[in-house]
Amino acid sequence: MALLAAVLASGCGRSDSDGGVGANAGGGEAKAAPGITDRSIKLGGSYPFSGPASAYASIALGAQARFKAENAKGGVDGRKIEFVTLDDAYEPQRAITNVRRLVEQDQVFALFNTLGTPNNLAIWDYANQKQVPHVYVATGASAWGADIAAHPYTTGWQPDYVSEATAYAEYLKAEKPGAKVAALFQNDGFGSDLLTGFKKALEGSDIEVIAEESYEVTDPTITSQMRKLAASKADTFLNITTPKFSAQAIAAIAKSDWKPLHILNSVGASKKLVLAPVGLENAEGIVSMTYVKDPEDPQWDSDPAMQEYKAGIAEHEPKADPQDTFTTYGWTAASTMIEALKAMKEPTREALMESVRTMDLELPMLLPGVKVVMNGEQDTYPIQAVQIMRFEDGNWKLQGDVIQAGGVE
Amino acid sequence: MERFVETLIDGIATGSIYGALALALVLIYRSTGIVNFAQGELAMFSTFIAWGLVEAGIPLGLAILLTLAVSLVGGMVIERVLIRPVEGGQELTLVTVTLGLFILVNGLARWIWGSTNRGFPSLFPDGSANLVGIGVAWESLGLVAVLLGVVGVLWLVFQHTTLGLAMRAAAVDPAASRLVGIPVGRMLMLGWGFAAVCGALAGVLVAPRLFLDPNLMGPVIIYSFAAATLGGFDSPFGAVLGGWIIGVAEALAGGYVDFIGQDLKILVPLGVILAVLLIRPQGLFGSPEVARA
Amino acid sequence: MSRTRIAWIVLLVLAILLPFFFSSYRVTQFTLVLAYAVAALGLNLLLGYSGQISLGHGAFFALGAYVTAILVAKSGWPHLATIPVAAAICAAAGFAVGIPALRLHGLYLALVTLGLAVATPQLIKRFDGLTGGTQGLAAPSPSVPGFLDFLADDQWLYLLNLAILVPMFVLAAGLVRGRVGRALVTVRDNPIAAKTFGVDLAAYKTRAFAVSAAYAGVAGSMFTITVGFVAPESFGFALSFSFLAAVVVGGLATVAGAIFGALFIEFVPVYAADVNEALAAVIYGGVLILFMYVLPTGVVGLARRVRLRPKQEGERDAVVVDRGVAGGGAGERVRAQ
Amino acid sequence: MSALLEVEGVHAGYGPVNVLEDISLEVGEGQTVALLGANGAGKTTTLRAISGMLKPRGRIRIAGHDVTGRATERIVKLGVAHVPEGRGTFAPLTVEENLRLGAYARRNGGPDLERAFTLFPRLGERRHQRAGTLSGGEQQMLAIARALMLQPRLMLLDEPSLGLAPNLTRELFKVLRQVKEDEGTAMLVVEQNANLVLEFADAAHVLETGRIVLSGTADEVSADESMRKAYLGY
Repeated sequence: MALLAAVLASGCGRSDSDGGVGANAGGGEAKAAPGITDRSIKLGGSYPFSGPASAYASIALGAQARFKAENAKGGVDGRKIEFVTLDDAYEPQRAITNVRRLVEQDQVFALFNTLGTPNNLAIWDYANQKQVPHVYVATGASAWGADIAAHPYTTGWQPDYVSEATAYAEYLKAEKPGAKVAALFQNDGFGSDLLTGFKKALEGSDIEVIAEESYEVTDPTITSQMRKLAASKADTFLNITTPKFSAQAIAAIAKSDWKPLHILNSVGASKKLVLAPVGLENAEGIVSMTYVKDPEDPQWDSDPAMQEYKAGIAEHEPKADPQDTFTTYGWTAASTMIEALKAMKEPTREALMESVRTMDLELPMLLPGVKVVMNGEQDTYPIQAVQIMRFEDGNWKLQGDVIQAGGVE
Repeated sequence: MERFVETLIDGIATGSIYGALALALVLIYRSTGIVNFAQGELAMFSTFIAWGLVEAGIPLGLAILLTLAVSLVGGMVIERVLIRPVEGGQELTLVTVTLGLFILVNGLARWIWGSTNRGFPSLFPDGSANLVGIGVAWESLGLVAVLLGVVGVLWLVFQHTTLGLAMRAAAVDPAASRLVGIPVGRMLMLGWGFAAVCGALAGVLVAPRLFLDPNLMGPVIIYSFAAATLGGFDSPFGAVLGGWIIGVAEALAGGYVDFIGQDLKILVPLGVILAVLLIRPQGLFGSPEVARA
Repeated sequence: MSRTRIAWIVLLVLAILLPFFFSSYRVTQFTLVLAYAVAALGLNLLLGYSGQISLGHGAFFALGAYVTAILVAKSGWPHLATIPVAAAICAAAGFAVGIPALRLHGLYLALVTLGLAVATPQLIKRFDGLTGGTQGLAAPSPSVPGFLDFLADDQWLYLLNLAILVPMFVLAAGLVRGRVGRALVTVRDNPIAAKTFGVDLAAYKTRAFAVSAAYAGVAGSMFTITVGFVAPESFGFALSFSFLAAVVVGGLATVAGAIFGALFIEFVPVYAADVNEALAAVIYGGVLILFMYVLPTGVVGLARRVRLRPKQEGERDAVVVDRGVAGGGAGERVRAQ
Repeated sequence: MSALLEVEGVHAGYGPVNVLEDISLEVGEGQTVALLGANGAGKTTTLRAISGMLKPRGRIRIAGHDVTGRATERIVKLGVAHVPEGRGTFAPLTVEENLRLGAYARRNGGPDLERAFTLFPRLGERRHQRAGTLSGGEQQMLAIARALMLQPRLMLLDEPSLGLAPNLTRELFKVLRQVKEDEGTAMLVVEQNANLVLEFADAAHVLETGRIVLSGTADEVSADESMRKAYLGY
């Protein structure tokens, strides 16, 4: 008991308390923040390396390869980037312990590209209390715009699902007025964001959603959903699914008499992961959207950025598949991070946030015309421009111009 | 009416997927007395092997036969190496080992083949047969036919061969089995081997529809457990019928009862099982538990 | 004082001191361990003492977690006040599940309860008005009270959870040693004899289910207090399997085993990922299997075997536990003794 | 010519607990030997050691083969049928299936079900019934009938009369006597009912806390003063 009293009397007995993150950084002094020295920058990420969502692990590999490639060129202003990634199995509680560990033990300078909507919602309060940058989160949820005042350290990266949905709605208004839409959506934050965004963007038009069916990621098949949607006789099918279910849905349509205009969300639009397994002939005419260059599109074969990407993956993360669009995603997000780090005026977390929030640049792996733009404090969505594409003759073909989807405000 | 019949057929097609893996569960339960939570993952792993062989240019039929052979040996090796050390211990120790095996095999498949989605060629032709005016995919018909074939073979083996009788005995009472001269260890190995073969068959049959990734059987096995439970867990035919009942109940609920909807349709088979078990605690075709002195 | 009691007190003192010697993220992990330990204890009461199996305790855990989250986030209740509510609601739910469970045995009960675990995330999403659905629900953790302001957040949450855990363990220890515990063991080992001694089997079994579910519910509340955020993704059926693994790893029919089991399920996956990210699952699965070879009766089982070595009880113990588990159900493997 | 079963200096037990201390006994071809003793004396353990259910130290020979530590199923192949205490029938299997299993390790010929049904007509009436649904007496009959399916050279019988009504017990021993006479099957019988077994046995051993304290022909053992008091009750 005496020991106990002694420890309590001394206040906080542990030796490695907090590493000066909360209290010190809160002062906003210009002195160097944790995780950054003249020769190194430490970043942290939490990804599902195990468990059912582990297909997303390619994102971490893509990002890791990009950072290694940058280090091979000398790093950011002479600082080598170390990207520490931890496995959370897509469970929010593990994301929380991971992030605490990254911040407190590994003393990362910033959290980069932590993956998953629920996981990021679970950690964003902590990150913002500790004033640790929590940037370019790997989720398209619209939630990041909901409470910017309380979460100034959090930003998205990819076009949010509402922006994506808006692009599809605009496409339909232009190409198929009066369309009757049947929608299949995953029953989670991603699915409901996209579907709600889509319906909102259709308001006031003559297009309507006449049937909608949900599925769970734990469902073995979507046979019954597809049957019901086909029975609706809709002329347009909005397919809001993750790769495995995207493939099942395309296969189901190929086998049925129902031949609607098929709009497939970008998560499921990978030629390699989805279309090839079903058979490319069954994918003809599908419409989707993108904002990055497709590694399988021959038009980019001689593009220097694409060549650099493929060489970078082969050299630095040979286990990653360059054709996997998640790898491309990770690589491109990491490129954005590198630009943000380069633009920092001083090595502090505040300076990083400022650089992130005032960014306006084109990245070579993004489609021409798609820019990373942040308009200061009230903006949390860096990429909001997308381009519609259509699957023709065995390849995605970009359609029309880049659409500036306003996103949610 | 046509839509009703279609829904019914969908239900049977989906139920056959559940039934296929349920057969493997029933098989291992009958021949080793355990519930193998890793059965689905072993089936997934076998399917990846078949996929690898097909990718290597081996014709599908031969690739499947090779896979079944590899699975037989693999199942036996797993029993000998991983299960034998805890054989005869507490029931839950064994269950926990199969949970560990579940995690391990799934992780191994992700490590070897990654988590990406793959197409798997079908044994059956595309297109559908016309049954009383309604198109039924050849694939579904093929799956049903294979399932019934497997049920028949299992019935013959278990009920009408000495080997099958000895396997059942070894599962029921290992000590007494040894006393009549049954090499119990070998029977258990065979049980794992046969179940792995059955699972591999389920895997290659359902992969064309579900697409192949390490999560191939994760969602299926829950329904397969339900199917096996409904059928009585030691009856192969019960497992298949259980699969159909669940598939149809689910399809009807998802298709017709809007209040339940697609998200809660899983509760329907659960309700059916509960109702059946409350009336017949041993399932539809299970043997009643006989108290031992 | 008995040696066991001294051991428990030393353990408690160590547990109180623990947050002062570990970094904040470790303390957070230990805080989760406390929650898992209470859940594992609840499951062990059911499994180890009344011989009924449940693969659905994740559902009760989720229910408790959401009761706390909803009352805190939507009605502004103080966190601690929600715990009795969570316990009561989960006890009622457990009682309700316990009634049909009377008719089901072994394997069949396991699989029906598994269904409960599988349906949990969907049910959470369906009642999204209340639960926040797929977006989850934030219920910020309680902040450090003024008079304890020398504690950091994580230390405070840890000690708060410890303060919840201790009475739960004391209560459980009392339960299993007292009349109720003896009745439960009789129900497990020899239901027919129990009946002839006038033990009301049905009443004990359903009550065991209710108590066990209440423990899981309290554990869920502790989880919400710790994490401050609930989402359907936290309550998949893998959670129920983890609880089962925790019980077996810790040792069936033991009170102390729950703590070892909870440590195992929280830390082994994390360490496995440290060894090799890509092979984390392979390592975790392998360790779990190896653990069963080395300690088939769990950590506490080992401790007991060591203590009982000279006597014959060791043998007997194992046999009794063996029968208790399957509960005489259809899943039971009859082994000649 | 050595005896069919030779047990020499056997020690055995469960885990760290030793039950048998230096047991030696023999059973000749066609001979019936009784093992007597109080509960816990080690009678059942002796049978288990012989049939390989326990790993003993010492030496056990059957028909000249050293079987010490050999697996049970291989010992059974030598023609040893062990009817364990509590019968060890397969409750979920039918009577007929139980009997077929009895012949599993037989070296020649298929199962001779009709013979079993002649010896035990009750079993014939119930051949398609599950063993678990039989009465205690019927299950005991089944266990013995199943052991006979092996056409064993040596039967190990553990408390065959346990829990049987007196008339059933008599019927059972009648069958055993018939088997012994017709087929010359050797038997090692553990029995509480010493009177009954001594009438029928050729030789007997008395066990006390794991040791043999008295051996002799059945008549000698019956005549022993202390034995009479302790086990025969007169």
